[in-house]
Amino acid sequence: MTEPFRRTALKRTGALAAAAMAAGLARPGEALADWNKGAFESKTVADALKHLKIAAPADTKDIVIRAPDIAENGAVVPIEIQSNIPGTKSMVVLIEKNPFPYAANFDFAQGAALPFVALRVKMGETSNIRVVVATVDGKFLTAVKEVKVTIGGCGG
Amino acid sequence: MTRALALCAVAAFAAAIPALQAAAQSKPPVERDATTEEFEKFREVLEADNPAELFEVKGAELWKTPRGPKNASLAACDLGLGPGVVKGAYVQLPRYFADAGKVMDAERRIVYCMVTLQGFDEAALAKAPFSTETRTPDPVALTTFVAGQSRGMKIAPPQTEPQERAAYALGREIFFYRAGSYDFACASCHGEDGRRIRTQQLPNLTRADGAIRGYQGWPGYRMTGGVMHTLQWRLNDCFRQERFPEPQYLSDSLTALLTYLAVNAKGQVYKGPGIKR
Amino acid sequence: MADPMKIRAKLEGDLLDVRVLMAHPMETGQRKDGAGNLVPAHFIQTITAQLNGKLVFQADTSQAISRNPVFGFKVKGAKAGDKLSITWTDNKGDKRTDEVVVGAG
Amino acid sequence: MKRFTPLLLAVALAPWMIAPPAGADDPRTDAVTALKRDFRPRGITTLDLLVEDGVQAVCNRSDDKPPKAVAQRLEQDQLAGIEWPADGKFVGDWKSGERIAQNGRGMTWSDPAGAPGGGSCYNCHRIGPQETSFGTVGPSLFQFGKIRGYGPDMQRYVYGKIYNAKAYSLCTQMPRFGHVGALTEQQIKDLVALLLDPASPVNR
Repeated sequence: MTEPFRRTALKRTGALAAAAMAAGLARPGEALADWNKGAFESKTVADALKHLKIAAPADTKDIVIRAPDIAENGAVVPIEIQSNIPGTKSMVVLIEKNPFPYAANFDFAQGAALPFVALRVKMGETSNIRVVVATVDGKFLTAVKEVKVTIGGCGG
Repeated sequence: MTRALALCAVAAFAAAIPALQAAAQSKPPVERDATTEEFEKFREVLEADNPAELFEVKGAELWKTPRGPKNASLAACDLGLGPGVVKGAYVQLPRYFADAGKVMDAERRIVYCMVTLQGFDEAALAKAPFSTETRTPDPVALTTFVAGQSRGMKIAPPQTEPQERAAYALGREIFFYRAGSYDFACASCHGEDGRRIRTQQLPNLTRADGAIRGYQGWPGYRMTGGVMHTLQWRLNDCFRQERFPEPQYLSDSLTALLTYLAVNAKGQVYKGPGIKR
Repeated sequence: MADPMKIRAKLEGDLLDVRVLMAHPMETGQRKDGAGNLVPAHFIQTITAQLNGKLVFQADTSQAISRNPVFGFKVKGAKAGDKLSITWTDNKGDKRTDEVVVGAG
Repeated sequence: MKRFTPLLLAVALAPWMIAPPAGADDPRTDAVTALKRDFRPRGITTLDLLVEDGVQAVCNRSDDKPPKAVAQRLEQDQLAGIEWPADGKFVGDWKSGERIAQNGRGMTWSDPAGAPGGGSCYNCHRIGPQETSFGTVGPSLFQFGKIRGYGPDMQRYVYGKIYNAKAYSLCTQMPRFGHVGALTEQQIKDLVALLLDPASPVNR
């Protein structure tokens, strides 16, 4: 089975799932998966990846993560991710030192969305931001970017 | 140790002071540091998509909706350019309003309109004037809307009325007035170029290029807490950090300081509601 | 009811650059209020974007997304007059959909 | 109260300025009147804080550049008010000092009464090498002891400077932490250790 983001729950049905299939985000016979509670509640990167059924992603330079070296405020850290990997199907974003590292997953309809996303996250402390890309042919690739979180302002 | 002995010791020690002081007093040179440059790179990203816009939309809605005991909108509110004129009003405040007999900054004038036109109770509005994680007071959203209607315009507060000039003079005096447990004045942090508190750049508010940096970005979406704040809040929290007692919301002293700031920033372009640390 | 989103969709050729601001507290469930009580978790869990009714982008999100979220993504094969609609759903079941018509680039 | 150290202010000021006029034309008088009218006590802050003490008055009236003779006279007065440690020891625990230097709380209306605050040191100074978020309002204190020495005179100077910086430079922007009761004797000793213990990361 090569489908990387097949998830066990099959709750998201109806029009949305039909639209998802039409868009190529999910394949026939496989409803668009539900919000992965197990992965989101994992306290370590390893656990989260296990729940996401991602095994041993290989390092790559083809994922470009643009984020500040030092964040002005850990409450709002702007990140832009661009995948240059052909057949990029989805991106998982993990903030390794957060209490719950798994922050988000993004799915891109093949041919209809570029493998790019901009988002803003909360970071409790200095940490690596890890991105794992899944491709349509079932490969996993990963890259990291460190963001330092410092104290700003008067601290009173 | 008795006081007398202490004094002797002090006298003996005092002779050694100048040398020690010379050793400890060299200030670091003013330079663009890497941290600041990194912040500024991403400031563009943050400013390009600023949640403050959500509050502008909210304020616009509040402005035109009939509300309050008098069930009136703010369409007749005169922000200094005539009833109902919002465009460009924010950058021409604070100014003197004969109807109120006072110099008023934007938020003060908006609240005045809410009270006189809509029948809101000023004391009630002043009770909890600042945003929290769960609540954005109406004057905050309204001020954000009004400020957004001056985006890209030059700061041009009038100094024609004697009251406006008096407000500037009072604001200047308060700005430099050192008091409180830490001997701080506004100028302690904002009277010199190129200094930082922690990683936060301190604009020199006594000069146009610095004053605009203080004026710019307010009303601001504050990343800490994710709330919208106006200059009334900014000054309130400055005085808290200054170890002063608390200034009253919309008081003359605050309008005076805002007049000092706006006049110092005169001629600079206002970019609209901003995003702050 | 949730406040409206602010959607900006800029057309460059057939590429649609989308930016969306959402009004949402994104409570982590770990923050204490002024009285010292834990504020219950309240955050957006899924986001979907459709171009003319066709799903093009979707996200699953956690409480680590900043308060009043901002997202950006890029849609291919768009043209002026297309309808872009975005929907979010949070952990309390609240939902909000907003739509914009793509303007000429 | 400690913060209002009795000063022979009039005497000190006599040679270079006359007492400010009581009339309404004096902008500073207007400012103080406005502040008293517009401010409210909250938490541990009182309206007394709006009234200048002697040092503040001199600095306010001289644009922070008082005549040398006046400055020296008042610095001596401030120095005389320093309460030196009864045990004659100036150096405490640098680890605790680091925490105090990091802590920016204390003396605001949102701080509880009586609770020990921090020194806010990193707000203005570079100190330990591991902390990259530091201010530049004051000079860098990194390698303070290594550069300036660890001797008893230096220990005493650092203690005094933190206790009352105005005793050494009348209109410095640095607060008088001991003088106003913002830091305790032990806290100041711990900060001295942060700068002057050879084992402190500041000097390693």
